[in-house]
Parts: sequence; structure tokens; C-alpha cells
Amino acid sequence: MTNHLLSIMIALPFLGGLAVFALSGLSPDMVRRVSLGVALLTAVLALVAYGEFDAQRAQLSNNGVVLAEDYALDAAADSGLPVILRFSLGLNGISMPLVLLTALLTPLAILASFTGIKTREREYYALMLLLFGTMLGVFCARDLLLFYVFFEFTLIPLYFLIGVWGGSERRKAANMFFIYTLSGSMLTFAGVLYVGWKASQLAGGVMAFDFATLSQLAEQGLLSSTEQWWLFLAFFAGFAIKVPLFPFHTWLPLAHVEAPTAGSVILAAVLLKLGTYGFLVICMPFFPAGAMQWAPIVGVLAVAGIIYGALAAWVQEDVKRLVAYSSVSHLGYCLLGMFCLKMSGMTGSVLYMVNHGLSTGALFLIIGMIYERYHTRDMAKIGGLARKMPIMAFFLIFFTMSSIGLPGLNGFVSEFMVLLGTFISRQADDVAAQGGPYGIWYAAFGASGILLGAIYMLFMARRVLFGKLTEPEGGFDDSAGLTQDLTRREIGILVPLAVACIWLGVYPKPVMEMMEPSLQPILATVAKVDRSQFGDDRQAAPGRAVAEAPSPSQGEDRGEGSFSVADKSKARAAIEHVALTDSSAAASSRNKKGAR
Amino acid sequence: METLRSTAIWIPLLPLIGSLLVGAIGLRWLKDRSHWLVIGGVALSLVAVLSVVSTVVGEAGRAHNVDHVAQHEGVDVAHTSDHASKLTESFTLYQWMSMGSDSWLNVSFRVDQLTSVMLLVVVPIGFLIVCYSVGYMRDHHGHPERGYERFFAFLGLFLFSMTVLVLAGNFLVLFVGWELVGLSSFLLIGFYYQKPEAAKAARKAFIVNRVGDFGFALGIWLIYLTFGTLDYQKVFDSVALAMQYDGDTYPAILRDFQALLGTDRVPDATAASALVLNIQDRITWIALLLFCGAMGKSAQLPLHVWLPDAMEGPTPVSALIHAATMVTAGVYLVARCSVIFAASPVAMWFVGSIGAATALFAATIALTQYDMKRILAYSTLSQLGYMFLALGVGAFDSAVFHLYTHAFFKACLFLGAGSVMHAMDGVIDITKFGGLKKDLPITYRTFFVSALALAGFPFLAAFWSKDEIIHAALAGNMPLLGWIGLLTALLTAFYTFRMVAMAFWGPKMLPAGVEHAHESGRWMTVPLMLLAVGAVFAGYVGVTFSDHGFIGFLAPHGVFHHFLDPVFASAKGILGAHEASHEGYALMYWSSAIAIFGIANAWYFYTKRPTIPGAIALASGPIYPLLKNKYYVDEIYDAIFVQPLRKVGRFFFGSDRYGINSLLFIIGNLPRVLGFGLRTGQQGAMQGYALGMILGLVALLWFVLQG
Amino acid sequence: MLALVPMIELLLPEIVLLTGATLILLTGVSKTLSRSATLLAMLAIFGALGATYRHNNPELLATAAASVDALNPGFFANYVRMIVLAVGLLIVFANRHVPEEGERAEFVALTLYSLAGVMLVALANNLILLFLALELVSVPTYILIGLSRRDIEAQEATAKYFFLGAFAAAITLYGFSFLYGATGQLRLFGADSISAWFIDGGSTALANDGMFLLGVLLSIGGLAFKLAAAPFHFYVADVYQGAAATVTGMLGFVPKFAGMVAAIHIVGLTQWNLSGPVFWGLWVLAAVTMTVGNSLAFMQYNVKRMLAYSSVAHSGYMLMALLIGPGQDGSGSAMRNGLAAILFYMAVYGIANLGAFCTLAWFRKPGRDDAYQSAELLEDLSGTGRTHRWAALALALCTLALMGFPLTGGFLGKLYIFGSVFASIGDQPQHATALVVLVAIGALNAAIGAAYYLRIIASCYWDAPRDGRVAPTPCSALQAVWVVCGMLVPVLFFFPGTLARNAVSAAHDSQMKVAASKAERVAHANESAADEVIEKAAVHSATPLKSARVSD
Amino acid sequence: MEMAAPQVLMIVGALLFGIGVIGFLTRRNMIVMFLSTEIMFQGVLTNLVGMGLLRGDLNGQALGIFVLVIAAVEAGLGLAIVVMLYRRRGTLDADGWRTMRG
Repeated sequence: MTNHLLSIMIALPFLGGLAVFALSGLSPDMVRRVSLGVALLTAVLALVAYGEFDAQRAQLSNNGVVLAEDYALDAAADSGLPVILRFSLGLNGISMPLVLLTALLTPLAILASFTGIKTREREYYALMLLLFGTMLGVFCARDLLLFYVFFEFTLIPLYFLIGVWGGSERRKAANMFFIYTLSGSMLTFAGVLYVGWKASQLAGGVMAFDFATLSQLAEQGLLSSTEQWWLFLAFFAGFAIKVPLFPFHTWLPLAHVEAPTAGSVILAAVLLKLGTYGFLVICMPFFPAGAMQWAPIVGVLAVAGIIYGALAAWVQEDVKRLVAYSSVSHLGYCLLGMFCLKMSGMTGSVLYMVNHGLSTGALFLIIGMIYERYHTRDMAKIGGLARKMPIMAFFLIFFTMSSIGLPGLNGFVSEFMVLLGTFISRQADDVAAQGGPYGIWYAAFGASGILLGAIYMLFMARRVLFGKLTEPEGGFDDSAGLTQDLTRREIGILVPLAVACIWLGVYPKPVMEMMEPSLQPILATVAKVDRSQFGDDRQAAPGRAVAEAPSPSQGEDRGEGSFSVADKSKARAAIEHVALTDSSAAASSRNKKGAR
Repeated sequence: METLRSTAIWIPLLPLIGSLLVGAIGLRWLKDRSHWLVIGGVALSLVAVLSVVSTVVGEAGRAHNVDHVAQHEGVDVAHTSDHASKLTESFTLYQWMSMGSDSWLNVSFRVDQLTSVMLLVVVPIGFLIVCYSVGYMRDHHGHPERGYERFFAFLGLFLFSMTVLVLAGNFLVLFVGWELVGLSSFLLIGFYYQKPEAAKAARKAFIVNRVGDFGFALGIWLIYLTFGTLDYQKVFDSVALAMQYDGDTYPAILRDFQALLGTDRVPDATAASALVLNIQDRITWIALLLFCGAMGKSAQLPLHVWLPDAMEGPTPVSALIHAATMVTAGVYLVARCSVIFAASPVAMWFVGSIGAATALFAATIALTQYDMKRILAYSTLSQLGYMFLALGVGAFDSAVFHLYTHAFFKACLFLGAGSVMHAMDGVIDITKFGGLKKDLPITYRTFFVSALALAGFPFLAAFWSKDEIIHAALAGNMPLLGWIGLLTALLTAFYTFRMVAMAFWGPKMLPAGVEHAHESGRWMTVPLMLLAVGAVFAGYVGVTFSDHGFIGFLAPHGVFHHFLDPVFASAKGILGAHEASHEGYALMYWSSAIAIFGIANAWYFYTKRPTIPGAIALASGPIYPLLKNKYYVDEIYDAIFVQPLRKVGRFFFGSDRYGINSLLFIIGNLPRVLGFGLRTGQQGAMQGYALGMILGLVALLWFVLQG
Repeated sequence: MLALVPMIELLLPEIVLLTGATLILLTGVSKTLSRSATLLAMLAIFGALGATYRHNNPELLATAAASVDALNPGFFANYVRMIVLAVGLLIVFANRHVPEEGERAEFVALTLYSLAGVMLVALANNLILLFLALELVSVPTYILIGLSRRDIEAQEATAKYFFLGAFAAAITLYGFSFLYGATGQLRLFGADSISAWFIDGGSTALANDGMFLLGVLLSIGGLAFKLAAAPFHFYVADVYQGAAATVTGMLGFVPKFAGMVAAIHIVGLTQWNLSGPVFWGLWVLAAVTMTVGNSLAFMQYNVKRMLAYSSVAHSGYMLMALLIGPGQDGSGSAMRNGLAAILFYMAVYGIANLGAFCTLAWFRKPGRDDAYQSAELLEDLSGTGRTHRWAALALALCTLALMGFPLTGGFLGKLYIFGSVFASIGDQPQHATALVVLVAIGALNAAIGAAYYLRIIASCYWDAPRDGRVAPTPCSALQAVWVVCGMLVPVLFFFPGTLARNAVSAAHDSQMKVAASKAERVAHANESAADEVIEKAAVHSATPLKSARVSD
Repeated sequence: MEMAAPQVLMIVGALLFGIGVIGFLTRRNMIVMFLSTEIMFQGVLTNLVGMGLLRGDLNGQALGIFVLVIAAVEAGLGLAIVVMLYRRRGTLDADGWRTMRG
């Protein structure tokens, strides 16, 4: 079974969804149970996959994958086909945590829909399962075309989930979501084909899309840096909208506000990660030069998004929109860390994907629980709920804290690592001899998010939980069998997320060790890019470069034990390049010295 | 050492376990017995603290002796014996964050003399306050307040966080504790969440702290950028090394750096020299950024605004967190990083100035307030100002000393205020009651003693510590700070006794609705008395016997300072260690006089001639309203930061909806526009279609045959 | 040269089909007999398929083809035959409910004639045969539209289609006359043929020869009408709207396929060596066609018109592949082959398009004149996702295929087309930027397409059902067709192999024919003396256009 | 100026084709429009004959004959359609048939 574990894991929800859709005799209650059962079974498979992954971890080094499967769809040996669709799957250290995240959240989202979804249950749960399988497929795909197929197919279930079970403006939201993301990914599609064509030179003239071949392209000099620039742009179009990176984020608040709870949860927790995942496993290793040319721009947009999203979140009255804007802000971190060319930043970035999924997913779940009771998310209409719903209040505070990066909870670790990586980005080290693309100002501005994040999240928590009790007329709606405070089912949904938050906050080492072997090659590839070729004149002249010069201890005419003046000035020049890359910072540091 | 370390781990864990258990089962099963778990946890933790501290004292004594020998033989202090370094070494609990290539940021603790002092402040006082809360969080009939178990869970959480903060072995863990105490503070201030002011104050505290933490975090990253590590000792020793460097001692420096940071980081002399220059360049930035965090946590100007509002929390919280322990974390930070600060004259100047300014500023505000807890809060600000003043002039041990004495009398004052409040049914405005001396005898006595201590009355706790600070300031290169300190001392004595006079002296007066004023129960009075004892005697650990004169046989700089000496040795080394005499007898006379003068004035103004204050207030013109309204800082912040930022937020949200989305709308409707234009060609007439076809064909022909 | 036996051998599928059609026509004399029309048509189609299958024998083809030079047998023709017959079978079934009782025989027969026309277009190696085949495709369709519905819209559609079709046919023919005039040949490929002549002249001087170019352009222009490429697309929406939905399904496929195959022949005459201006002409044609089609479809709320304009856009996508052709030397990979992409796309498009129109026909509503008519407006479809789950699902799948969405064959169609354009950059690096830009335009157009296709899906699934709005057509044949189409659409994604491989070999075959003309011509030229070349050159120098210009 | 026969035929053919196009575009009566397409076909025919003359073979004429046949077929069909349209509307004005548009 382990030979086909991943395909079974992906196929199971598909088949389950189909069964749920086709079996018209099932009562709504049965539909719920069957879907939950299928989802849980899939999650168990994901866990089994993790067990296998753990056992075969040694294979991860050098871009290796675990549980690899590779079938060519419908291709005979004498294939004269234009393109061979390869169904090739595998898990590496980046996809494993995301698969686990998906496998954790989707069953919970299904469970959370039990009381909220009252119409057309069969279709609803079928779509949820379909979405589940597709998301797993994206993360397991080891072939660009397969990745793209799954990536794009996620649109369909969510389109219906928003469009049918959404709020009052659901049509607008679903349409905007679908068309906007699809427009971007059509350009990505063009990019995919271009890459495939380029890779045909390595694959005997047949278009090839498997990750292993594609990663050779740049290395073998088959993609010029201009081509990589354009290819990055093409993939950027799809991924940046998906992430969403400022200023392509406007579909997100709308989609979140209108989506049903489970839709929001999945959207925030997993679907947005498809974009960041794409950047990480496709853009960076396959177009390293493109990535490095774009890194400063992505960085600026990410920082802008962090601040923009945070400030926009602060003025929201709708809780869901507030959290949606917070996602814009948070995913800015994710991208900022990704391109900093430091292991800490990249690890933090992947961890951020998981953590954002947990905490924001949980926040959306809680908001959904409130909404089911009061049918409003307007903070002017609900307030002081802590009095009536202490358990809910506990969880809301808990996940708020997780979201604003309180140490001990998951958000902090990733936020800290991302910002640390960004901060030290410019410094040269063994991996990146030229240093990373960011000056310290990226981190300095980005870090303002930790302040702004606290402001808007606590603003929300204060209004919803604290102060005078405000409820809509008639109190809470108990028609669905809900109690005033959270029911046991709802607590059961939130507890696993809370446990995961604590675990990742206190002891994330296993997850980091899982990621590292797979991040290493990506980092190495990107770090090898010579950024001076495209006019990055601020390249670091690091201590390393200095170190390569004859050191005083080796010099013949210098006695051991004293620096010459020349050494000192050289070192100083090096330092000013390394550390305070922005001229203003350099100047201010000189002033400080003068003052002393 | 091993037992020391394994014991140290339990210091934070025990309160945490108590807290988690209470949180999990308190509401349903423990109910009004919830306190037992936390008290038990803290008590055990206290035992662990005592054991740890005794070990440290023992170790320190041995190390001191070895050091002594070493110094005699002229060996460099930085790399002497193993004994000396054992206490400064941090020990790793587990690896936390991966920095790539198998280097990790660890969760590590460090137990040294400074930690011991802090633990001795935090845990015992915490224990007393937990006990006090058992009485306080109940009504007169002994029924617990709503959220009783929650309160104890939070207190336990706080003690966990605070002990993590002081036990931290590197900057990362320090930051963790730093943020966690912020969380506990947030939760406890917002304990009465139904009160909008409490909710608001909680949020304000958290956010203002985050402002400081923003700088703090940047400082930590800058440290990592410079040193490639966050471990305290490596950082401090590197700074010390870099400051020692004078261009001639290259081989030793290279060897030392390699020993400290590893050969990967410092492969050769060039790298070492680069590192030295880096450190020299950035040390000021690092110090200032770290100080940002300290300003936030210790509520120094201009980030002081949250502390007075934090008094919305239950009084034990104010005593524990917002007077005795958490707010001193900033002082602890600077003291801990004394080497870094000492290496930067700018930073030292800045710290001292901010401290002095806050001390004076807060004292002036305290003169005009009527809310007992707020007066105490401003007083806390002011005393913290003293501590920073001390740090700024290089008197690190004096600052820690003051921190230590302050914890006792300020906690006692707060708890006394809480006892008053408890008796007055929650009223805390000193204009509403008076003359409580008789009804609340224990509260009055303990309060009075602590007030004397705060005022700097001779031979009580603050007398020694404050004097030391002023003395150090006057002796240093910024004597102005010393004069400010003296002025503040006067104000302190005055406003403290203004409060005492209005609340306890004079004719008896009770707020409306309160029939009798009851003295509080045992749970509350015992801690009060214990703390009052501390307020009297705590100062004596910092006093040494001298052979001069009458008073002079007691002089500052005693056991306490010797104990701490190793911690601040390298900082003092950098500062040039002006071993001035500690015998500022003249100053001791003067400050005693000032304290007594202030107390006497307050007594005169508020018991003998109660009309005078009003007259002065009237006569002062705009000054009184300015002080009464706390210099309008809140309003200014609101106008300068909050409102503009919200406007920007609204603008952003608007530009999303009307800017970006409109643009998208336009782009999205380009096909529609195009289709609308093309549709004019679709008029349904076949001849029109034929015309279109012919024109198109001609255009095609023309296009191709032309080119 | 008339070689009757090989001719019959080579034309067997067409002969079977046409014989069947004629027999069916004869059954029209009696109502009882005409009931069997569909059955007979099925038999005829299966017979033709069998004959085609027998043709997939290279030796047989080689011996037969050697003796008949007006035909162009081979895998290309066979592929076209198979696709046309397969889709044709679906078309026949789909239309079972359309004709009135008395007209069934004629209706079915005409359908078969039209199908035979497409097959002959593929088979034609001669301008005369090509022209006749094209007319054989179109003339029956004029009548079919008229027969399909009784109301005024169908008649208007007939009139428009007929008049404009005749107009376009004249243009095509005019182009043919210039092709003949420029070369003196009627054969398309082979030793003495238009394409061979083209090589002879050397690629530089004569490639730009005005008359030849004029011929190619006019022919393409006329064929663009069949393709519904801009600016010959005007009629599309009106005609599609007017015809019955199932007939529209046929109109979207049969004439378009015929036009595309003919265009492949015509452009193939240039040895796929498009000179600068022609390249740019086709480039603009492709870009404009996509954009115009999608923009107009974007405006529609009538599903039939929307799909009509979208068919314009699909022609645009296929023109992209036509632009880059199969590569010049025949050595390129399968991906490089634009023709293969077209052939694959056409099949998928035909199926998805037919499926969509069949579901529309299945959702019938009461129309004018007491007759039922198919669902037309978006609002007619509202709620069908709940009331008719499977039909709506089939419609959604077909729509997704038209959109080019993954897990449908349409995705692969787009993939092959865009991919072939990229792959051709290797051959023509001078056009790299132009081709990349064209793909980008294509990609953006696909996004526009998604926007309006989504409306169909949204109507089915989002809107509440309206009582009595639509009811299913009681025709199990029709139902079977949309079931088959709905199933084929994902199947073609997962198992594209057979179809794609056949498309590749068909395209390769066509490419070989072109290359063979070159080879044969070269061999021939070696035999004849150099003076013949000189003579020919002299003739060319006296080409009419040039001399006319001189005489002016 | 003397012109060779092929060129004359080609020019005449082009003129006929052009006249047909213009007639198709300008005349409203459907029968006249239909006749105009016929004239276009005749123009093509003339052109073909001229080309055949130029090339000196019969291929052109052969194609021409088929063109005639097709033209006849279209004529039959066209007239039937015209009759059908006339029956429906009672007019042959092409402008009357534009109910579908947009």
C-alpha cells in the first residue's frame, strides 16, 4: 500500500465526494457522517504518510522526495504524444507539513459545517471533499503540469462553496475570486508551457515538467536571466494573486466575508498557501536568477502588504473582513522571509504558512460559531460576549494571541525567524556569498506589523469580548440546537488546533528538521545566482570576500599581532557594505561615531 | 551545578502547572478552592528559588575567592577559572529555532547573581500577593468574586512568565518572558472586562508595550546580525573584548573571539577586526534599541502612558505586576546588558536622562492625583525613573538595589491601598474618605511605614538605595541628574504623605453607602505586615559597616553589592570604574532633611491647613490643570499617532474599494467596452456583415501585400 | 489519369456514407420507412468507420495513392474521417427529435452529405475537388437550418447563412483561381503541384509573388467564413441562434472543421514557410479573432449567442497553431506540431460544443408557434443544477472544457496549442517575441472566456429553480449524446493518448505530403535539364499582374 | 495599346467580381443580391478562363465548368430560400430580416 499511498490519499476524497454527490438516497445526516468519515480516513492516510516520511527521511537530501510515485497517464511505450501527463507524486520537507495542515483542517472544517449548512448538503459536502483531494494533490505533485492542474482546479469547488452557500454578495465575491485568480493563472499557464518547452532540451525533445528536470534548467544555463525574469513574472501573476500579495489582494476580503465558514477556513488556511508554496517550490528553484531580480520588488510589496493590511484591518467593523485583512498582512511576512536568502527566513516562512493556517483558520471557525448564533459579524452589534461565552472568549483570545505572535504560541516562532532572516539578509555567509537581497529596512518596516497586528487584533478582541454586553435583538439563535456557549462539538474542533498551536510554539524543532533538507537545495540554488549580472550594485562585499584576501597572519611583511592601517580601512569598508547597506543608515552610524 | 540547573527549571514550571490546572478544572470543580493549587505551585517554586539562590551564593563565594587569587597573579579576568564562568554560562533546555546549517537558537536559562536577586524579589513577593489575593478577591462574606479561578490562573501564568524572563539565558528567551509578562499583564488588567475602561487599559498596556518591544526586537536582531549569537555571555564578552581592543593585542583578541564565537564565525584576523569594528559601530544602536523595550515595560517617558491606566486591574495585580516585579523588567534588562550600555556613552546618557525626566515628570503628576492607586502608579514611574537614572550613571548595582527595596515598600503600599479599597467597597478616591487610621489599624501602620520608606525617611529601605543613586549621579559626569533626583525626592516625600494624610489622618469620613470600615482578614493583613517588615529592613543587605563618624558606621555598598559585583565587573571595567568613596555623608544628611521636610509639609498642608493646596492650585494658573491632566500625553498621542493612523487605515480600506477595485473593475470591463464597440457591427443586416467581411479582407490584403 | 478501382478503394468510406445518405433520402417516400432513417444513418456511419479503419494500412494506401493523384489519402484524411464520423454519429443522434415526421429522411441524409463533405475536404488533392467538397459541406447545412425549426428566426438564419456563405464561397473560389493562375496547377501536393511549384521558384523571389500570395490570402479569407474567424464572424451569432440547438451544435463543428482542414491545405501550399507579411497577417487574424470573439461573447446573456461568439474565439486559438504549422522539416517533436494541436483541439471542441448545445436542447421550453424550443437565455438555465443534476453537470463539464479548465480535454487542447507555439520558437527565433506575445494574448483571452462561461455554470447552480421554466425533452437519443459528451470530456483529459497520438500521426502525414512535393520536385528537377528551369523562370517573369502593371 | 487575351479576361473577371460585390452590398432586394453573388461567380469563371489561357492548359476551364455547376446548384437553392422568405414576410427586402442582432 505504501507504494500507492499518496495516490490513494488523493483519490479517496475524490471518490468519496463523487459517492456523496451520486447517492441521492442518503439523508442529510448520513451525508454529513459519510463525508466526515471519508475526510477523517484521508487524514489518517496523511498521518500514515507522515509515518513513512519520518522513516525515510534520509532520502530528502538533494531534492529527494519520499513516497514517490510516477505514472504516465495513458502513454504507451512508443509515445508520440506532444505532452505526457505525468501523475508523479512525492512528499518533501516543504509539502509534508502542508499536507498535514490540510489533513488537519479539512475534517475540522467539515465538522464545523454540521449546523451551519442547511441547504443542499449533498453538493456541499461533495465539494468539500473534492477540494480536500485537490489541495492534497497540489502539495503532493512533483510535476509542474500536475501541480498546475490541481492548483487551478481548486477554484471550482471554492467557487461553488462561495457562490451557493455564501452571504448576500456571494455572486460578486465568487466571480471576482474565480476570474481574478484565473486571469493570473492563465499567464502562469503560459509560463508553465514555456518552461516545459525549454525543458524539452533536457528530455529528448519531449516537453517535460517534472521537478527534477526543471531544476536543471537554470543550472545548465538554458534559461537566460532575462527569460527567468519574464518567467518569474508569469508565475508571479498566478501566485501573487493567490497569496494574495499587495496590491492584488482585494478579492480576499470580499471572498472571506461572503464565504461560508468552512470556505473561509479552507481558503485562509490552505488555499492561500498554494501561492506561497508555488513561489517557494517553483519560482525559487527553477528561476533563481528571476527570483533574485524580483526579490526586492516582492520584498517591498510584502512589506507594503504587511502595513497596508494591518491598517486596513484596524478600521473594519466586520470581524471577518478584519481577519481577512490580517491575512494580507500575515502573508506579507511569509513572502518576505522566503526571499531573504537565509535559512532562518525560509524555515520561518514555511512555518508561517502552517501557523497562519492554524491560527487564522481557527479564528474563522470561531467567527463562524458566533455568526451561527447571532447572524451578524458586525462589531457594532455584538460585544462583551466574554460574559456569556467564556469558553469562546478563551479560544478567541488564545488564537488572537497566536495570530499576533505571542511567544509560546506558534505565530511567534515563524514571525521571529522571518524577521530575523530578513534583518540579517544582506549579510554574507557560507551559503550566500553575496548576501541576501534585503537591507535592514525591510525588516524594520516589516516589524512594524508586530505592533500593528497587536493593535487591530486586540481592538477586535476588545470589542467582541469585552465591555458591555451587546447582542442583537432576541439573543442567540438556538434553532440549530446550539447552546449559548460553545457546544462540545465546537470545542472538539478548536482543541486540536490549540494543541497544534502550542506544540509548534514551544517545540517546533521536529517540523523545522523536517523542512530543512528540502529547503537547503533551494537556498543553495538561489544563493548561487550572481546578482551583479543584473545590476544589483549594492552587492555585499562581505567579510568573506575580505577573508579571501591574504590575511595578516599569512602576510610575510606583517608581524603577527598587529593590524595594519590598510587592513582596518578595508575591513571598515567591508562592514559598511555588509551591515548598513542603505546609505542613510551608514551615515547615521558615522554620525554616532563622531558623537562619541 | 547540575542540581542547580534542574532545580531552576522547576521555578517557572511549578506556577505554570498550578495555573494550567486551575484553568482547566477551576471553573467546574475547584471553584473557591482554586487558590490552593496556585499557592502550592508558587510555594514550591519559592522553595526551589531558595535552594537555587543558596547554591548561587555558595558558588559565587568560591568564585570570588578564586578571582581574588587570580587578580593577584595578574591574569586577565575575562578568561580565568572555570569556577567563575560556571555561573555565567547559560544552560540549554532544548533547541528551539533553526538558523540553518545546524545552528539553533535555544531555550536556555542562566542562573547567576543578578538572576538570584530578581528571583528573590519576584517569587517571595509573588507568593505574598497570591496569598493576599485570597482575601482580596472575595466580598465581605467570603464569597469569591466572579472569575476567581481565572484570576489565580492568570497570576500563576504571570509568575511563570516573570521567572522565565529573569531566568533567561539568551535574548530570545528574555524576549519570550518579556512578551509573556505582557500577556499576563494584559489579561490581569482586563480582569474586569465588563468595565470598558479596564478593557481599554488592558489593550493599551499591551500595545504600548509592543511599541517598546518593536525596538527591542530590532535590537535583538541587530545583536544577532553583529554577533551571530543571542547568548548573553557570548555577546557580553564579545563587547568587552571589542572595547578592550586597542590595536596591539591582536593575537589574544583573535583567540578570545574564536573561543567565544567559534572559528566559523571568526576565521581569521581580518574577520576579527571586522567584528570589532562592527561592534563599535553598532553598540549604540543595540543599546538604544534594547532600551526601547525597557522603556515600554518599565513605563518610562514617553511610553509611560499605560501604567496609570493599568490600575484598572485588581489591586494585587497592581502591586505585583505594576509595582514590584514586571515593571522592573526594564531595569533588569539594562542591568543585565550593562556591558552593552557601558560601551556606549550615548546610550548611557540617554538612559540616565530618560530616567531622571521620568522621575521628575511622574512625581509632579502624582502631586495632583486623587486616586490612591494612580498616585502610587505615578510614584512607581518616578521610582523606576530613579533606577534608570542610576543605570545611566553607571551605578548598576545601586539600580538593582533600589529595585529590590522598592519592591517591598511599593508592594506593601499597593496592598495597603487595596485593603483600603476593600474596606471602602471599591472606592479609591482619597477625597471621598479620610481618617481611617482607627478603623484600619494594621493597614494604616503598614502603609505608614512603607510610605516613610518611600519618602526616604532615614534608615528605612529607600533611604539607602535612593541615596546611593543620588550620590552616584552627583559624583558622575552628569551631576544635573543628581539634582533632579534630589528635587524628586522632595516631591516624593510630599505626595506620599499627602496621600497618607488625606486617607488616614484628619477627621473620619466614609464614602456614601459604606457604613463601617472593616479591617481586612488574615489573608490580607499577614502579607501586609511581612512586606512592611521588608520595607524597614530590606535596605540593610546593602549597607556595610564603616569606621567613620556617628551615622557613618552604616554606609551603602554592602553585601548586596559585593554579591552583584561579578555581574557588573566588565561594565565597570569599560566605564573606567571610578572607585569613588561611598561615603557621601553630607548627602545623607541632606536627603534625610529633604525627606522630613517633604513629609512635614504634607502633614501641614493636608491636616493642619487643608485650604492651602487649593489656593496653590488656583494660583498656579495653567500648571495645575496641566499636571492634573497628566500633561495631556494621552490626548497628544491620540492626536498624533492613533487618529492619523486610523485615517490612513480608512484611506487604505477606501483605496481598496474605490481605488484598486475600481481599477480592476475597469480592467475587468475592458472586454465589455470592446464588446460594446464591436457590437455596433452586429446590427443583424446581412449586407452590413458582407461589408464588414469585404473591408476586413481588403485590410488583410493591404496589410500583407504592403509588407 | 483515371484509375477506377483504386479510386473506389480510396473513396470507400465516402462512398459508403454517400450511398447510405442517398438510400435514406429514398426512404423519405414513405413515413414508415423514414422512421428507420436514424438507424440507417448509424449503419452508414459504422460502415464508413469500418472502411476507414481498413484504410489505416500504409501499404494499401501507398499502392492506391500512387495511381490517383486527385486524392490525398493517408492518416490525415483518416483522422479527419474518424473524427467526423464519430462526432457525426453523435450529431445524428442528437438531431433525432428535431425534424418533423415527414422530413426526417431528408434531414438525416443532408447531415450525412455534409459529413461526407468534410471527409472529402481532407481527402482532396485538387482545387476542383476541394471546392466541390467545401460546397458539399455547406449546401446541406443551409437546408438543415431551414428544416430544423419552423419559426422566423430559423428562416432568417437560413437566409443569412446562405447569402453570406455564397458570398464567401465566391471569394474562396476567386482565391483558387489565382492559385491556379500563379502556378498553372490544380494539384495541391505531389510532383506537379502548386506546392511543388512554390519550391521550384526558390523560396525568396517567388514566395512573395503577388499572384500566389493573393491566391492564398483570398482563399484563406473565404475559408475564414467557415472558420468564423474575424472579420468573417459577423453571421455566427445570428445563425447559431436561429438554428435549433442541436443543429447549432453541428454548425459549430462541421463547417469549422472543413474550413480548418482546407486552410491547412492552403497554407501548406507555402511549404509552411510563411514569409514575413503572411506570418503577420495570420498573427493579426488570430489575435483579432480571439479578442473579438471573446469580447462579443462577454456581452451575451443568450447562451446560444454566447457559445456562437465563443466559437469565434476558439477559431482564434486554432489559428495560432495554424500560424506556426507543423514545422518545416518534419523533424520536430510532436509538441512542435501545430497541426496536431489543431486536430486534437477540433475534436475536443466538437464534442464539448455539441454536448453543451445538446443539454441546451434537452432543457426545452415552450416557444412561439406552439413549438418547443431549447433553453436559450441564461435565466432559462437557472436552478437546473438542482432540478436536473446530471444534465447540468454535463453542461458544466462541457463548459469547463470550452473554458480550457483542468480535468477536461479542453485543458489539453489549450495546452497543445500554446505549447506548440512556444515549441516553434526554436525554428523561428526571429519571431520569438511575437509568438510569446500571441500566447499572452491567448492566455488573457482564455481568462475573459472563463468570465462568461462561468455565467452558464452559475445560472445552473446558483440560481433558484423556476417552476415550469424548462422541462426535459423526451428524447433518449439526445440524452445519450449529452451523457456521452459529458463523459468524454474528462476522459479525454485522463486518456488523451489515442486521440492525441492519432492527431500527431495525421499531422505528420500532412506534413510529409508537403515535404514529399518538395522531394519529388527536386528529383524531377534533377532529371530535366537546366534550360527547363530557365524556361520556367521566363514564364514567371511574364506573370500577368506584373506585365499588366508594365502595360499600364 | 494591345493587350493579350489572358490579361483582358482577368481584368474583366476582376471587374465582374467587383460589380458583384458592390451589387451585393448595395441592393436591398434579395433576388438582386443573389444575382450579384452569381455575378461574382461569373467573375471568377472569367478569371479562371483567362488563367487557363495564360497557362495554356485546360485545367482552368475544367474548374470553370465545375464552378458553373455549383453556381447552378446554389441558384436552385437560393431561389427556394427566397421563395420561402417571401412566403413568410411578403417582401424581399433584405433589411426586413434582422430580428436577431447584437
